[in-house]
Amino acid sequence: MTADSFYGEVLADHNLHPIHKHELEGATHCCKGLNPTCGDNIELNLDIREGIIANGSFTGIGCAVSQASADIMLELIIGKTPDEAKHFALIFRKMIAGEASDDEIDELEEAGALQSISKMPARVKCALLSWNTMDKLLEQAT
Amino acid sequence: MTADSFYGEVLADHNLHPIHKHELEGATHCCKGLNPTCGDNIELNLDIREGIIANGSFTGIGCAVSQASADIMLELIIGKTPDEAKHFALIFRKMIAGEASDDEIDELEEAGALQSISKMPARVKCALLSWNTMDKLLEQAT
Amino acid sequence: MNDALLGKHNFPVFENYKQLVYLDNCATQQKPQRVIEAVNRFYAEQNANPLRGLYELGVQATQAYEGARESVRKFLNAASTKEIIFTRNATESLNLVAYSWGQANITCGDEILVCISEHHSNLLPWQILAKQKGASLRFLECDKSGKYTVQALENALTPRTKLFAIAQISNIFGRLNPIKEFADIAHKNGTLIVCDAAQSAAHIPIDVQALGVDFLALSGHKMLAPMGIGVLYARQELLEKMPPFLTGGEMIEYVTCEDATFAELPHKFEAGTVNAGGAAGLGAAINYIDGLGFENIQKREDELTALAFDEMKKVPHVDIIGADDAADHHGIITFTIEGVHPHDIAAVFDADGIAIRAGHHCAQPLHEFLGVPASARMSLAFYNDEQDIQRFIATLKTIRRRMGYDS
Amino acid sequence: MNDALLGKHNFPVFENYKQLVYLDNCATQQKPQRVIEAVNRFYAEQNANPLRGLYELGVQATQAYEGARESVRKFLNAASTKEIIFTRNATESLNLVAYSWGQANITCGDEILVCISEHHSNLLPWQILAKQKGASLRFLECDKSGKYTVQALENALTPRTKLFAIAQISNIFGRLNPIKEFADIAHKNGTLIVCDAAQSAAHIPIDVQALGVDFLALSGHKMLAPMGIGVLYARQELLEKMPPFLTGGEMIEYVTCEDATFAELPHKFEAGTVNAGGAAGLGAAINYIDGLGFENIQKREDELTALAFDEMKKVPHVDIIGADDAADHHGIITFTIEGVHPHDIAAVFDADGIAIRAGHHCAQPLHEFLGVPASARMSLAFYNDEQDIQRFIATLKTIRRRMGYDS
Ligand SMILES: Cc1ncc(COP(=O)(O)O)c(C=O)c1O
Ligand SMILES: Cc1ncc(COP(=O)(O)O)c(C=O)c1O
Repeated sequence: MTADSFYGEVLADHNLHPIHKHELEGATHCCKGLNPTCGDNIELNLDIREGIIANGSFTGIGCAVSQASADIMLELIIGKTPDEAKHFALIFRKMIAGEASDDEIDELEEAGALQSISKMPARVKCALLSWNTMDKLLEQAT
Repeated sequence: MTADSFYGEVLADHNLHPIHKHELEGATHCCKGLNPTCGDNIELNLDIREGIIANGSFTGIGCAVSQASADIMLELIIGKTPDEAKHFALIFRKMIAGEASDDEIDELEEAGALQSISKMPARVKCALLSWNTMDKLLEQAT
Repeated sequence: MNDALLGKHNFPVFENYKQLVYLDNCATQQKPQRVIEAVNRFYAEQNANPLRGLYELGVQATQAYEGARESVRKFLNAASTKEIIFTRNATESLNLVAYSWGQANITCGDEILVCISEHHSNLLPWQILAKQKGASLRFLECDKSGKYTVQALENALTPRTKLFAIAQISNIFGRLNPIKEFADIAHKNGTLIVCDAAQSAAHIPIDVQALGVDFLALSGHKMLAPMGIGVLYARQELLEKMPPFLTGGEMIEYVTCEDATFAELPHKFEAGTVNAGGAAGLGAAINYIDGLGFENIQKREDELTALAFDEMKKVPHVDIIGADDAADHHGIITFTIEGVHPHDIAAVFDADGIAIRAGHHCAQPLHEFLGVPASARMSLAFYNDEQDIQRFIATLKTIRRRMGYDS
Repeated sequence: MNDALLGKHNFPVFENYKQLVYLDNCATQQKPQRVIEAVNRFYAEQNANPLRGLYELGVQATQAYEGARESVRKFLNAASTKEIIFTRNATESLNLVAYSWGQANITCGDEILVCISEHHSNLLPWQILAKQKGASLRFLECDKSGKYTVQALENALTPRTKLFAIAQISNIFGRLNPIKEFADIAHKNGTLIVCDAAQSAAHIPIDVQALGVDFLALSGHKMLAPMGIGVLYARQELLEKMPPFLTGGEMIEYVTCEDATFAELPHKFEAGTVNAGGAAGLGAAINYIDGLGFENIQKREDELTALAFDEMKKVPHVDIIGADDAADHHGIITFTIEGVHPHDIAAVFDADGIAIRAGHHCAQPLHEFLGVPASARMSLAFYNDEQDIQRFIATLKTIRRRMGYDS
């Protein structure tokens, strides 16, 4: 990884080497999301059991921002409850809107690396794609 | 008639007191003309016998320019042959286009009073309505 | 009110023609320097194809365009920018409704009710739609003053009446129709109402929610903005169900060889590259109007209308079409002069440097209904002044004499 | 050539953004000062509703508008100004043909042939028309270089093929299609040809009579002019027979409550108040292009294209879509970078002040056909320069590394 990484190392790394980009055997829930204007699409799989997001994965195509955002999101929510996941989604949106406090951004752990997207309005949709898809999934799940 | 007559006295006079605006018993030819953009319309009647325009009249509604132009035209062509009438129409068009010589304008007699219309592009159609209608009529007649 | 916005000095055309008396504001309004500059600024600082660009200039172009949409939304008090479709002019807005909503909702035997005083743009699309669908076009008639009554409307509505087309302000009478009241009556009958606001938008505040209209059309060029930009407001619920009108770039979600899905509102109805420069101009025009405030615009226009109206009534052989009260004219006074064709009236005014309009004003059926082949019309805006009216009246008094009459 | 017209200093946007490298000229072009001024001049000196006014300003507005029409006629070498219809953009021009000509001429079982590389604006109107009429939409396929062969066209045409839709220059490949040859083949088959000149009009001279096209569409904003003004050329004989598209003011002859007759060409197809300011801008744009001369525009654009093309070919992991010869690209180079999504490519370019485009460029079926989900595109104009290309190449070389790849 070189120092002039355009989106920052965290994002570049999650884009090139995603941890959660694969099919998910035994997923309890699945939801598709798409970004019509840029053609990005994502399929989000979650394995929710006993009130916990036990496991998760995504597939699909998209730009570095949407891919890394999905991967980082899964990293954050796996092991959490749906309500906690929704809480993160809320803070994430605030951050992208440039309205989150530093403490809140800290809560997001690696997802905080996407903070700079708030300065790229054209890319906001890319960053939000996986989060929107998760919200849709959790709404259907509960 | 006051001195500041807008279109000139000849035109105002032919508009207010047309000589040839009436029905024509025994007309051999009749033709309608209309000016869609301004709604002016005219019905031209000619009595052509033995190669001479023996008599003529018009009816219809329109602005002073179209009414006077029709009346003056009839004044000019009655007693002439269709070919002479066509010749006048040609010169009249040249005059309105600002391209007629003084001699030519002289030939038009009173119709020369419409010369100033060449400076009112929006009114050219009004001035030409009766002449166009006559051309159409003569074309059908021969 | 921002006094600096009043007056002709803000309008370059009046700097260039110091003697011009422009009284054809119904046809198109003049443009203040600020509007002209807003368009310039778009092309000098923000020009890119909006809604596409992944680069800075494209983002700015999008902001300029969508910012203008938000200005229009506020101007009309629409619930959402999804309800604001940019078109070329009011005519296209009305055609969009006829093609998209009309084709899908009007069937054989249905009725479309149109006011007899409608502009051709709020008549022909319905006439053609009715013919294509085997529906019938019916007309609501007004009295000599241009007034439509509740009674007449209630009588005219039938269970088959699907749409009622009415101008908020007629371009001949200048009368303000009671849109809210009529919308309620129409809705009680299950009839949608399409309101042509082309002549009202520059003169009175519009609140689409309070009016309760289903569709509303306006033209930017009649409210200080450049030509080539207009607006269709429609309730979101209706727009969601309507098929697209024009198709092509920008209004799609996915396209395959066989099929296409369409973009979300409002983009579904905006095919091809948008007129972002025009929209920026419309945004600036709205800003200008906001800066003046409608109370002030109305006050000034009402004063000028009253002045003109009272003086015109004193001129012999002049007949005013419509209401007998200046307050019902909203800056629009249509008239005839006995024995003088309207084209000649306009020509004499022109010779004196005064621009008015003559003809049928795109309302032939109304002229037929009134039994008047053509008419002359003076129409004013807030930037006109007392002197304009005085010069108008001065010329008006001379016309019959200059046409050869003795008085 | 008028050398003073070349170069960025004529374009205010480059004065305001000195570091901007604008390589999204396919999407929209920048506007020279002269064009911006022509629009200003219209609003400051000629603003009135054209085609109506019986007063001096109205006559001037009409002259400005009709003068622009004559400029377009000459620009395209059309036989008559009756064949030049002003629209909003190329998309509307094509929709006009689909609605007016299409509804009247396409029937069940007919075929419409469309090139697989068409922009959505020259595809969707036909797709929808075909569906409505029970006609079938067929596709002409090209090879990897974007080339369509005579053989393929001849094979694709059937006795039922009523219309063939093709871009003169594809906005992905940049390749110039042999319109004249194809028009001859189509006509021999009794098929009409509609040519999308949106991408060619700014770059090569067009002679509609020599090409023998039946319909041709273009957008002003892609050839130096403002947004909101486009052109449809169509042969007079076809236009005469076509029913109107949009209806309303300005396009009628007589209107009664029951019926209407329509104005003469070209007005029959221009409903409502026209965009005379936009037309004046388009006239000035044509004047600007004439001042430069197409030979000079082409020479310069070809040089820049060749420079970019040759340098791009040397950059590892970069794949150019389309022909292998720079001369076939006409300033349009669409490409992908292995492992980097086009949106990220555009974002990195943007960070370096370079505007390019990424996505499907309104040609999803082509992307599917090529098996490429999305692509990046640089497109240039005569006002670009060598330095723009060098900066483009310099950034291009860094992209993979900046996205985290080792090379
Ligand atoms: C080939 C082609 N056709 C049509 C269009 C549509 O042009 P507009 O959006 O100006 O209508 C474009 C531009 O986007 C294009 O590149
Ligand atoms: C009442 C009314 N409706 C509609 C229109 C049409 O407006 P436009 O020509 O801008 O589409 C006009 C203006 O001419 C009008 O006065």
